[in-house]
Amino acid sequence: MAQMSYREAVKAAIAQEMRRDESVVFIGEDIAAPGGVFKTTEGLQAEFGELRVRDTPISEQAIIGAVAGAAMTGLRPIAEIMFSDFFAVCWDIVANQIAKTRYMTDGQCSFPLVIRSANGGGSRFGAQHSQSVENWAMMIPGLKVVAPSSPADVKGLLAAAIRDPDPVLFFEQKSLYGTKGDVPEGEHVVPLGKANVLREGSDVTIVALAAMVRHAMKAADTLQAEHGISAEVIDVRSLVPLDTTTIFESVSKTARLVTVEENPRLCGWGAEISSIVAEELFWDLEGPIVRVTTPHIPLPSADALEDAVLPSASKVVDAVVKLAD
Amino acid sequence: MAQMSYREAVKAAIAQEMRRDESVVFIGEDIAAPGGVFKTTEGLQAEFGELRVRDTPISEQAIIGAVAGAAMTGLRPIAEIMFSDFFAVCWDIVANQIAKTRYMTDGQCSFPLVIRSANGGGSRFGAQHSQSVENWAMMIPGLKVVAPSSPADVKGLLAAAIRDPDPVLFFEQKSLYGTKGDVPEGEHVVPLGKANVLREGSDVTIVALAAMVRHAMKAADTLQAEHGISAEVIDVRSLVPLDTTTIFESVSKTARLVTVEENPRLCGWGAEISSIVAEELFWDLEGPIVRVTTPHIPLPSADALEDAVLPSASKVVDAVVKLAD
Amino acid sequence: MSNDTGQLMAAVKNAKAPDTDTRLELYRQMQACRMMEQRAYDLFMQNLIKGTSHLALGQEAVAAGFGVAMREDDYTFCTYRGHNHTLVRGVSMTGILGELMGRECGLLHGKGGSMHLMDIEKGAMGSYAIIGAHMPIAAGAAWSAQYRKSGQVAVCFFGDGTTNIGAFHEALNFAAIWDLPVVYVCENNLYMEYTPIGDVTAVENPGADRASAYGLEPVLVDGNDADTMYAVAVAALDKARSGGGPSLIEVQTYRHGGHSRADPGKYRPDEEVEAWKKRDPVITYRQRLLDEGVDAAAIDAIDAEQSARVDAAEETARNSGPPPLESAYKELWADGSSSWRR
Amino acid sequence: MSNDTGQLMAAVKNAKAPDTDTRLELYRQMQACRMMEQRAYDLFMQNLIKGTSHLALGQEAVAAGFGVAMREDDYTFCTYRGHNHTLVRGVSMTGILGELMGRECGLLHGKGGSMHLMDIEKGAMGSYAIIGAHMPIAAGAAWSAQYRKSGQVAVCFFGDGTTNIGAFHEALNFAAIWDLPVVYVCENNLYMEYTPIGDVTAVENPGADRASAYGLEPVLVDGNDADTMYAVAVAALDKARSGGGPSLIEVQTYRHGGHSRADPGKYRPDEEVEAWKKRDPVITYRQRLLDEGVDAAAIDAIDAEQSARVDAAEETARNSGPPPLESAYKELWADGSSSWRR
Ligand SMILES: Cc1ncc(C[n+]2csc(CCOP(=O)(O)OP(=O)(O)O)c2C)c(N)n1
Ligand SMILES: Cc1ncc(C[n+]2csc(CCOP(=O)(O)OP(=O)(O)O)c2C)c(N)n1
Ligand SMILES: [Mg+2]
Ligand SMILES: [Mg+2]
Repeated sequence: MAQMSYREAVKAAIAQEMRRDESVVFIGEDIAAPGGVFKTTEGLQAEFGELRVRDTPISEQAIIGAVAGAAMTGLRPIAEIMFSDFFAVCWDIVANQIAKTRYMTDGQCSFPLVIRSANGGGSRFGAQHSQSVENWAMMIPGLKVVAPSSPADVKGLLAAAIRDPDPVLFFEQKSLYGTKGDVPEGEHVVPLGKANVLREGSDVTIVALAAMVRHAMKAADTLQAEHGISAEVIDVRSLVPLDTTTIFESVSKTARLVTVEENPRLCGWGAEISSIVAEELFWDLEGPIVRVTTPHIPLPSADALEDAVLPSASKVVDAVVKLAD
Repeated sequence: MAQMSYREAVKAAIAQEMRRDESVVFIGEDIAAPGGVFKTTEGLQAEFGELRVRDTPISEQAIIGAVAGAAMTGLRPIAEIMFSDFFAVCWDIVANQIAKTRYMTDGQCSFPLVIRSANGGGSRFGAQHSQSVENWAMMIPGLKVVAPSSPADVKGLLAAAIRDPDPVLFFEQKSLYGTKGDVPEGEHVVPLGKANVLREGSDVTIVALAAMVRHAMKAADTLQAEHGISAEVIDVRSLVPLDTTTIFESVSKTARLVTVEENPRLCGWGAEISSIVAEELFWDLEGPIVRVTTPHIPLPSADALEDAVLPSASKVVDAVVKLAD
Repeated sequence: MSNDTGQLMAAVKNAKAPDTDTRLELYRQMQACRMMEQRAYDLFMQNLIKGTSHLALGQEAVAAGFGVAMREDDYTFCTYRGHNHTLVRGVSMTGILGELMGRECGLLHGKGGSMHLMDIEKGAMGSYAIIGAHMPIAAGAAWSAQYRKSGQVAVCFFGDGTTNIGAFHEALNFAAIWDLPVVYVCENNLYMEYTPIGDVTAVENPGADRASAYGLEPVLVDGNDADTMYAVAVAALDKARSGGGPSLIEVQTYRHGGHSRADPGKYRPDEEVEAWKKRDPVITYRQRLLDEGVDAAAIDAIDAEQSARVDAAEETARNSGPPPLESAYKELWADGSSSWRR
Repeated sequence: MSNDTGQLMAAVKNAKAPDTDTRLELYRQMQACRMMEQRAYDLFMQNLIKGTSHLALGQEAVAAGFGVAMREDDYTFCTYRGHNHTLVRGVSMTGILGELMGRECGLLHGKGGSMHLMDIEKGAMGSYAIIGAHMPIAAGAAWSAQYRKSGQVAVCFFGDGTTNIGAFHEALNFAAIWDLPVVYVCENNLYMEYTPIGDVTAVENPGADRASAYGLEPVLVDGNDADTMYAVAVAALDKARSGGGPSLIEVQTYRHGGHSRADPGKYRPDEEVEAWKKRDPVITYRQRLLDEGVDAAAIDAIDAEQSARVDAAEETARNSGPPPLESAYKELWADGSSSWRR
């Protein structure tokens, strides 16, 4: 095991895959010579050269169009969209072209590409640089959607995403870039579509994603210590494919479900999981399904306000305690 | 009452509001001289002149940017996005600018604008001209979202949307344009945020929107006639604001909920309603919450395939019967 | 627009007429397009084609000129008005008509429809129905060819109206700075749907007058002349293949019918329609070949051959059934499924 | 780029120096910007400003030239690098610094932050943080002014890097065809973030070399010269106000610091930074005024006055508390609430 930051794991995954496969190329704004505005890609151009790691203009439609065209014709490109909020300026090519073309052509072509992006709040960047937009991606048929919570998963899931024959939107949580963790030495690949049971428990299942996972884990500690409630914590990791098997196993056991989402409330991924459980596992439930989300508002930028509105461990504790009452 | 088509009701609403308010202006592609590709706006330019009803280039970002800037500075503009799929080419201005600016500036400015768009499938137009994207809009804090099912509601809700001080995305279901119905004579305005109980029933609540409403109504007939099941049918009409009061009243009575959505499954509006009910009305439920949706796929274009995948009355009947078992 | 005619305009000016085989091939492709599109129109009228469809009757010389000039492994990217561009790559006519009719024999087995034809084996990389989107995608295919050193060129067709959308601008700048082997062909048919292009465009020639914004040569040619189209195609393909980077070519042409099935095209002055019909690319080219001494029998043979081809394609498509319903649930993912859960 | 200098370039060439009052006002505005931005930098270093911030140190002449030339009811649209453009409209400095610090006294009560300053009462119509978006929005405000016959003009500032995004293209075409009273000002500071603009742009002058694509005059002027900026602003505002339609003005300037707080700007050659610092718009203008006989005392008084103003603004902002938490749940809708349900 090596200690590595979430940020370093991004580079490690890309380097691992570029070394083994010449067809992997990587483009984006300020990702090459400058090494990325979040310093996630430093040194890649030095190692892999100017043809494989290239800076682009501020032309998100061109960037995403370019990786789409390249993926259709034999490459395995990676694109960076600097902040996930900027998916909005190239959403047509993501959601209408890349996601649909394989289906529309009944499988004539694939899009083995990855779009990485810095997602989420907590950095006081204001409403246009802080969104959690994993639900934007989840709602589009034809996109795979991954959001890791630890350096090991960044490396393993990003490697798997690059190898995947389908388009993957890979959400890196910007508030986690500085966090560290153990990452297995040598080649490391974590299959997509497998949720991770991070903590076993018997009274309630807490399902979380990305930055919310640490809140869920902390809440579970508090619940155990202060309320005698045994919480099982599941890191969903991948919204599409969604590992309903693991979630169902847990909820069948605990009979209670709480989801913790960073996205604003309406049509968040927690709503989908809630609706699946309410439909397919209803008779196993012994209480309401509770969602902890950012309220349905844009994110304010002042630190005091941003902290007040984002989900937190204590909000999760409150929700679970209320549910257990 | 006057008989009017869904298509004609669009024009009637715009004309009604343009007559009473000089600040209402209307722009879009082929909406003025040509009267719209769906013939929804014929005659408006003739009545209101070239300055109030204007054709634009194929520049959706410019169109939406223009109505945003106009709304901030004293007008009440209406824009047409020809097919709702094309929201993807201007999503930044809709979701990041229009939706967030009032909040970010703590209320310094409003966006009293309406963006109308032809939404939904059933016309064999293929995957890029058939989407139901009302959930794209619902998930963005700061947008109001309306989708009428009848000519009367088209007129009344569109008029209300034009008068509303906030940005409203108004989804016209293209498969309904040719349908006819009674519309009250004279000024007609239907408040936003009020669901419509179209049929009372006691055994199950069916919640539907836009084109799905007629499937729900037909299913309710069949359920009564063939299965002795009494279904209450609610036309949600407005996703934001969402009339949870009306839905809750119904579900408290029937104890069973089925949602019928045209959007593809994941993160559809039905998921949100399901999750709200599973959280707040759990103890009133006597069975699973069932969602009938288009599967999580793009829409195929061949008539046989498109008909097979879209929700239908018989799929709703099946879902309810299974639930009642 | 600069007065400098540059490399492509010079090539067009100096081009000799192609040899007779090439000219007959240009005629064959145009006639194939013409007859297929006319048949598509008839099938609509019989309600055998549902939904919508955008015919390119009158614009055949553009597709043919490029189709004949392109290398087999080059890439074509086109729009909803892309039946011709697809056909000239050697794609099955049965597959095209079958797709329009939503039949199992369709190129995409009914899952795409009229606006989304693709035959990737033939380099027909898809027809895109949202304005502008395919322009950066074509740049991406060209980038891939450049990276793989394959010598392939991507050709991307689009309309005059498309020059006003953001993706046009991003794609051209991107292609220019990376010297990508891509040829952008703006088919100026004077209208974006029902609106005259001049009403919504700040310059007179929507493609040519913007080339300099990307450091490119302004190119404006007669899109109804198959010889010209062939010459400009050869020059632009050569330039791209030899590392000379992208081109933006505006061609002037006209669609004989309305924008789409729903449109009778009444907003166009009669004289305008008449004038352009006199410049019908198929009829005028036929006459030119005859005038310049090409054997009438050879031309007649092409007419007969293509007429039979269309009949056969229609016949096969009519006899093909609807696609199996299971196919609606297939091929979202590379594993062949559409499952979103594990 | 055409050689024709046209109306705006002619106006700049023929402009006389403004009168002394105007020049002192230009200097005052530049000094206010300079001191405020420097203070913002210091407050960062003390961790009193969180998140990010994009300073425009070195680019003061652009904001000042327009600020002084604009009518009170004209509209300004700017970017995340918009503190100066906002300030010169007469906006409270306390409100700006308070907003950067996330305090209750902030212009937006902490809900927007450094990238989103707005003071609609002053015509400061917002700072937009996603590249390009404000360009069509500015066109919209200009359209509204045109429709209301108010005589207002919208001025929209953006960077060199912004000329490569789709919204730039759509906004300019749109403004041109409707003859909208909007002035687009491209501040070419040589870099888009850390990347030299020449590496990612197909033309040398990203704004001026593209004007002709919209039928506009190419305009390229010295953005570090307040007199020039004032002259071009007056000319473009006049043109717009009198129905002459939009302008696209490229100004050459330089930011003294990095792109944002996180960036030390090391990718820039030392000589380049040095050369541009010699052309510091505030210092050189001060010297010019002295050289041309303006009273030194008047200039010193401005320095002292602005220095006191910044101190006072900082003091007030420091003493202002965090915004009340309830405000996070307010003002999503015009009714003041953020409720999505009934
Ligand atoms: C983004 C987007 N906006 C609008 C449309 C609707 N639309 C389809 S074709 C068309 C006109 C295109 O005109 P042009 O580019 O000249 O091509 P032509 O149809 O003449 O071949 C429009 C507006 C679309 N498909 N995509
Ligand atoms: C659509 C979009 N893409 C990328 C960014 C990230 N970004 C912020 S500023 C910037 C550089 C802008 O350069 P320029 O337009 O020259 O303005 P300057 O910062 O030099 O004033 C970039 C790429 C963004 N905010 N929006
Ligand atoms: Mg056209
Ligand atoms: Mg710059």
